[in-house]
Amino acid sequence: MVATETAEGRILRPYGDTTGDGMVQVSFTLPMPHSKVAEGAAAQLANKMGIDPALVVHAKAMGPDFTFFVVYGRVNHLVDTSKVKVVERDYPLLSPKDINLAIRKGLRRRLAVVGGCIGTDAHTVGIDAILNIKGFAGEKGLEYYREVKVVNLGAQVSVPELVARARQEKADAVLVSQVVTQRDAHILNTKEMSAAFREAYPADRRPLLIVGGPRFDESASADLGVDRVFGRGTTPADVASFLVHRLVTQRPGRKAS
Amino acid sequence: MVATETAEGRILRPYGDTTGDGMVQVSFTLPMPHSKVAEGAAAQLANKMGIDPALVVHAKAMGPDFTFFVVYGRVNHLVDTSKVKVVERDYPLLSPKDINLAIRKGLRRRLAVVGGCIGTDAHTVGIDAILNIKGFAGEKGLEYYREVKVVNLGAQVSVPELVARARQEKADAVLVSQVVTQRDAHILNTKEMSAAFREAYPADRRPLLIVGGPRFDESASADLGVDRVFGRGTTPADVASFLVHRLVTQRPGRKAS
Amino acid sequence: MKGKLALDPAVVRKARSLARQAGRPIVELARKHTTVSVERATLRLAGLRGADADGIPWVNRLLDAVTADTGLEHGVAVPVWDALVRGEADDLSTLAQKASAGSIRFRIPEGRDLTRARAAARKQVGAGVKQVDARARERQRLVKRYGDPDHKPWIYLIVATGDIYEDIPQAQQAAREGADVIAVIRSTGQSLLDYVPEGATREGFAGTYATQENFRLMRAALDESSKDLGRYVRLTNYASGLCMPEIAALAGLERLDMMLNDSMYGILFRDINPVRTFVDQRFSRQVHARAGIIINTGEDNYLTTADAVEAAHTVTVSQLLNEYFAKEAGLEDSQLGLGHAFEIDPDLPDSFRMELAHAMLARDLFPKAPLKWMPPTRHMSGDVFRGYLLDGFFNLVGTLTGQDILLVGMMTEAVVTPWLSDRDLALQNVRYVMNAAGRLGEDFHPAPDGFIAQRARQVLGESIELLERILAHEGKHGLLEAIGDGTFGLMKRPADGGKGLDGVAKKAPGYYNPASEILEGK
Amino acid sequence: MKGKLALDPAVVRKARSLARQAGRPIVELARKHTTVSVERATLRLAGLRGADADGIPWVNRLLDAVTADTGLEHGVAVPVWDALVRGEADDLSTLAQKASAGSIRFRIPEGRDLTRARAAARKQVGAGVKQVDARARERQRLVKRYGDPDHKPWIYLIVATGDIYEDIPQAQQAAREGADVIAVIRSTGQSLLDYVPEGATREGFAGTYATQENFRLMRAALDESSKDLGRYVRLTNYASGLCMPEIAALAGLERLDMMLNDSMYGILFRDINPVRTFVDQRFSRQVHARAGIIINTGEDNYLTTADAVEAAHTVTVSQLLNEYFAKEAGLEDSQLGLGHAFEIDPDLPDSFRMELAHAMLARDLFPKAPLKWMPPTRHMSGDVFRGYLLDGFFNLVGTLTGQDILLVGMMTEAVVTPWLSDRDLALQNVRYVMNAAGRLGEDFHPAPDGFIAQRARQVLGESIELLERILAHEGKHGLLEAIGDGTFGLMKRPADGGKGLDGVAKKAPGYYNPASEILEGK
Ligand code: B12
Ligand code: B12
Ligand SMILES: Cc1ncc(COP(=O)(O)O)c(C=O)c1O
Ligand SMILES: Cc1ncc(COP(=O)(O)O)c(C=O)c1O
Repeated sequence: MVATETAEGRILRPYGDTTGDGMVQVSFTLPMPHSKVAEGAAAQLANKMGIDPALVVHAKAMGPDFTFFVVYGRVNHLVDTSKVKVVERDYPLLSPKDINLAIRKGLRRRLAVVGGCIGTDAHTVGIDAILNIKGFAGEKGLEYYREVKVVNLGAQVSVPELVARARQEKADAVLVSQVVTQRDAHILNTKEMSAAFREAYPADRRPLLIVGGPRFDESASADLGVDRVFGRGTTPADVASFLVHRLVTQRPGRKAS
Repeated sequence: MVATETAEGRILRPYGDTTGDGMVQVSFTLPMPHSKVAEGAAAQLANKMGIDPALVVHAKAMGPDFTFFVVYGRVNHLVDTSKVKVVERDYPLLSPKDINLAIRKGLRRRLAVVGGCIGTDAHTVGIDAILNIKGFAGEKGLEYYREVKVVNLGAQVSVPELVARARQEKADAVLVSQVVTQRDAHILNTKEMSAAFREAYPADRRPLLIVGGPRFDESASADLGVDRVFGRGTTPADVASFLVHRLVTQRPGRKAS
Repeated sequence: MKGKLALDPAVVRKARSLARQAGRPIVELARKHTTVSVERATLRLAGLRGADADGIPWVNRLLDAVTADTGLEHGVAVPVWDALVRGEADDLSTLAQKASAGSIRFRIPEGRDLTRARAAARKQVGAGVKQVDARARERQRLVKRYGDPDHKPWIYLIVATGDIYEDIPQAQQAAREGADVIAVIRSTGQSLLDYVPEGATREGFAGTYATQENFRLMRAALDESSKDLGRYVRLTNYASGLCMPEIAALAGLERLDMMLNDSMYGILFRDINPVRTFVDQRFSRQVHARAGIIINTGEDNYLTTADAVEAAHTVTVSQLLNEYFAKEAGLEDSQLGLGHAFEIDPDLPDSFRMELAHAMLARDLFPKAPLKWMPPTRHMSGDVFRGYLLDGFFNLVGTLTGQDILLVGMMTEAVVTPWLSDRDLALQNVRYVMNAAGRLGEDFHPAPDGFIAQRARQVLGESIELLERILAHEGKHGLLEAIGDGTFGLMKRPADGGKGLDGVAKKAPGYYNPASEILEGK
Repeated sequence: MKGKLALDPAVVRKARSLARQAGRPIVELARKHTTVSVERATLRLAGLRGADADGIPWVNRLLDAVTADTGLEHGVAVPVWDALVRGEADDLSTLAQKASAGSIRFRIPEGRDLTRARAAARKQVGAGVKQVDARARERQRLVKRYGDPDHKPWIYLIVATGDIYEDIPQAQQAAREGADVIAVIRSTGQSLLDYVPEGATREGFAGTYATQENFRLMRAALDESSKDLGRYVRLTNYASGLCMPEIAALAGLERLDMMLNDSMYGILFRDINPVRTFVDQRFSRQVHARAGIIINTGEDNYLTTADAVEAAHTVTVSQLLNEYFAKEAGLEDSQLGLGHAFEIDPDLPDSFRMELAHAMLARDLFPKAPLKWMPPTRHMSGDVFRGYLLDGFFNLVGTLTGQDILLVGMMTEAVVTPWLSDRDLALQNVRYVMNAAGRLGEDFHPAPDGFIAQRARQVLGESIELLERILAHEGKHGLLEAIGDGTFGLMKRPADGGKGLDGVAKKAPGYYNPASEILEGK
């Protein structure tokens, strides 16, 4: 399995059954009736994706207007791992004990967190996995941390409602979940939410804004106007450790109110 | 399902669940351990294929050295059906009756066909489907045509053997099947075969060379040095009609020997 | 008919009577209350359609005006038809427009005025109910003409593009490929709207709005398909939410064939006020009963948040309660599409056999009900190949255990709302399993005391315990209190909390609703 | 042990005795002949290794020299060891080199020379057989140490890159993912080579050459894996072809665990001369028996060319013949990996239940044999999703009917030789089915006269008819004539046609082969 090792990374090709063969599988539908031309069109698309030769191994008419294709072939692109940008955890992963300790020592009060699903999204399993005692993947949720006060607003919370509750609870952080992504609902809702908080708070008092969901791009926080984005498979400890890191360890100048 | 209709063809995008959404599914393996970087690398490859945004929806470690990925996303290429090149049947499809008639009238003798699988390929089902009485897809094979004499040499025929038999039978056409494509075996064997026939015959007496198999590119005949390539789903009538078209209807100048 | 599990009839009887005891007080409660949606549904049956410039339906504008003057507790019928009889307007929509312009005062008449108002109301609402009856007869005619599917389970397929004009070709394509029932999923959030949107819509999120016009368009398209295919293709939508009664009325008027309608879904999964929900579901089910619509209950939802093995008995309890409430509202066994789902963690040893046990339990408990069998969702992942396999084994359970309605699973469950090709592949999967293994049931005989039979008995036993715990709650509505302290799906839903409580009123003496009167056959 | 189908023991006995009658004359024939490969295998057992500059193995060079002088009919042992005893060379390979340089004359000695030559030959060949014994004991030790799989069926997986150095990591990865048996598929065409290539190879087509060195490398790699995994991972290769006896010898010497070895595959599917094949398969199976190797027969191949429903009985007949020939050659029941496959057109109604019927028939006919259950291939298509589903149902039949060795199907069967990811997905498929439904067999009881039982009986009946047709052929070797006129798979294979006939000789009086002598325990 040798692949060009460079200082910064490696140059790779996809692997079918031999190093460097570059093989991939693709499937898609074209909005046209099945015919030889349609199969040619499928091959053309595969070619444009960089697959050459492209084998159209399956073509099935789906009614008079659509055809489904499966294509196999060798893609001629190279993967350069040195060019990959990922959001690696840039803070220490702490145990519940250390987290409670850090908050008690550093904040001298409980850390207040308000969370929920905004917009019309009713998928609470994700946010509950982070907030509720029950937790996720064997880890207890934030409610379990003595020094963290959790207010879980549940599903379909409106943004104004969320802001109001954040004020009332003097929230240090606001945790929002978005699971439905059709028509970029998750992006639009998140931007609306972050804008509302910037509206409602002076910059130095705005609670930390955290958004999560299975289909978020973790590198998009700036664009979304939030402080952090968490994706698939996040665990409560990831989140708790981040909270301590940003709200306690590298605490901004302001005094705890 | 409207799509830009132009005189020559249509401009289309793949269809997920909405016209123009351009959605496709891709899967492949990268020769690297599973990690956030690996998922980033998968997204990078998808981007290079023109998929943006690319959702890496599944990543599974396959041992320490490989990771399998499933990616969904919107591909930004357009399909232009006017640019599709396909080998459409450029000859009339005849009934067995007409075929026998045409040969008797036009050739005044039986048309001789020699066929087999060359090289180490032992997949005879395909060639048998074309040649044997049993046939394919409800159509009888060439043996069924009174005016066609079929010699089926079966599997793993060497090229010299094939040439010799072709001479001996005064073959009008030679039909070769290639099913195994690993390491381009089918291409190499076919080129060797066509070269040998050009060697052995004066140009004007060379039998018609036909090759077939599920993984051939039907537009590659020139490159392969054969007169026609038949792919997936060919039926005996396709082939018989082609033989009549080339050997009887538009018969080259030479007199029937 | 004795089921394969040979359940003890005494135990089954006990489970049913416990459900009856738990449900009866709730029915009493529902009888004593009305809601804004019940009253608006009455206006819709009376024929009031359309919306104002801001898209607020006239039924909402009119009801608001009425309640401002006379409150909700008397019902909308008497004040409205009193006004009409008084000649404030010559039809309902004019009245609605004038009323929302503030130019009408409503009152509760007495004596002969009251009698006249009631008579007028009953007449006009009765006409609406007759329309519902006509649509039901129409269904019978079409089913007779085009025929029912020649197989069980019926194949139930979802479309959810958000745009009714994309939904239609996809639904027709699905029907062509073998779907017997098409469900148009609603846009997220509609269930929390306290009004029903108007007109054809193209901008739903992860679903398409349920509107009378969308119902009409899709039903017409599927009538076309039924004609082409020589098989009556059924249409499903969702009643659940704050507008259950109204949507039920619209479904009846537009000849939908099935409606998602669960007695507790709104409470547990949408945090809608329990009293509101129980009142609304009762009225909506009375309308469904009249319209010959098959309801689909939502037990699958429990298993998306709770573990499918630990919580298996909550499904059974919910089925028993749904059955009781449904029959009380006048639905026949043949209209009870009780739900359950294939949601056990596939990595558990014997998970497939446990699924069989659960599916057979439902089958044997409700032999005459058209059970709705729902596919894996929470354990589906981005590995679409594995997902396609799981759906195949889900289909196998469906055929092996004689389910009636099979909601077709999609390999992209964890990724996107279904693509056209996902649906095509999914139907191919169902066809293979039904055709190749459809009659395997003949060869399938779990031992009387084997793993499967024991598991089924265990779940039934746990269901009885849960029902007993519910009845153990003091307070005159055991079930309400039970819901209040999180007996179901760990969600605490107090009777005085949740959305839509302000739309509930205790009926005043002399409350009158012609629709209820007719539907209850008085 | 009585099977689930409750077959009539008398009918089963009849089928077996017909197979015996058909096979016995063939064994007689095999006893009377030898082949170049049998003789070369003898030299390999005696320790002759390596090849000349052009890659022609020394066993071939030496045998050619010998036959040039004394012909094949006396066997190679006497002339060769006579030469050695005469001091023409001090070891076999020197002798081989000299011989191929033409500097040695071989003869058939007599009297004491003959006795000495025989004794020397028997001594040296015996040493080789002892090595085979040692490898067999080694296997027993390792199996004891690392243990056998804790489940049935054993999971059998193919690698086929053509390059032994790509095969190895893929095989180890497959083992890690749960494969119990690894098969390295051969390059196309090797079965028609009349010699065994030498050394490690990297250039096979759609498979990797079977060479002693490749055997050694892969077995060593899998010993490593067995150690890491604490589970003995078995290795399979192919004996079939013109070199059956030699490859069998190499497999024994390198501790392979299973070998594809069918009594008629070479004849029918590779057009190898029937006599050559029958002689070779008998010798090769005697070697396998000694080596404790499980043979895998090739009944699956019939169904790739013939229809799996119409030709189901040809599979059964072939299994009965393979059983007879195998036992005659000294193999135990526990070494009979009789083959069958899931190849019925999936679009046929009840296709899945027919597969069950066929699989149960094999199970009940051969209760003690480690049956090899093979996946769908000809009805696989480019629709890899459908393929993945079919493989899941194939796996289900495997567990439901108690198969012993399950050849894992690949979703890309119709597309490419398996990719690394195909194998990983395929194993996940098997794991799901075995874990989730592994014990479903308990609940599976086809009615005594139901569809499944009847289908099984029908196939058994047709098998008996076919065996009777075979015996009806006049000529003293009914089976040979039957093969000659196309009774099997419609392929006519006359006894005097086919490849490798020139490598067959009728044994002369005084023919001597120490290997056969030892293997037949004389
Ligand atoms: C369970 C479920 C439901 C349940 C939800 C119950 C509940 N109370 O949550 C019910 C049945 C109610 C439901 C309903 C619907 N659902 Co739903 N549902 C799912 C399902 C099966 C599983 C989701 C889940 O629970 N995952 C498990 C959790 C733990 O994972 P997670 O959410 O990703 O969370 C993790 C991370 O993302 C992260 N995270 C998530 N949020 C946050 C927040 C913060 C602050 C942080 C730090 C981290 C974090 O941490 C979590 C732990 O690692 C998915 C399909 C699937 N298999 O994924 C569909 C799915 C999400 N649903 C879908 C849809 C469309 C709907 C409906 C809109 C359908 C309809 N029209 O009726 C409805 C309406 C719901 C609504 N209004 O939003 C679609 C969404 C499509 C899309 N991408 O837009 C999916 C993908 C199914 C599909 N293919 O159609 N659904
Ligand atoms: C049946 C089969 C076998 C049988 C063959 C029996 C026989 N006598 O033919 C057996 C079991 C012997 C076999 C063996 C092997 N097989 Co095989 N086999 C298949 C299988 C399952 C089906 C092929 C088939 O019969 N198709 C049906 C026919 C009708 O279709 P067709 O060949 O495409 O022919 C049509 C058209 O292509 C066209 N056509 C074809 N030829 C010609 C010729 C002319 C002149 C014309 C006009 C038209 C034409 O017309 C036909 C009718 O429409 C495929 C997998 C699959 N499902 O496709 C693997 C497959 C072809 N085999 C494969 C392999 C690797 C092998 C082996 C080499 C494996 C091994 N190492 O042991 C061996 C060795 C065989 C050899 N030496 O070549 C691979 C090839 C991979 C690749 N692309 O290179 C495949 C794809 C399976 C896989 N995924 O590994 N195989
Ligand atoms: C009974 C029932 N009603 C309604 C819905 C739809 O949910 P929503 O309230 O988001 O429309 C579901 C979802 O599965 C359901 O099961
Ligand atoms: C018994 C047997 N031997 C050998 C082979 C391999 O074929 P080949 O002769 O091409 O190596 C097969 C293929 O399936 C087989 O079944």
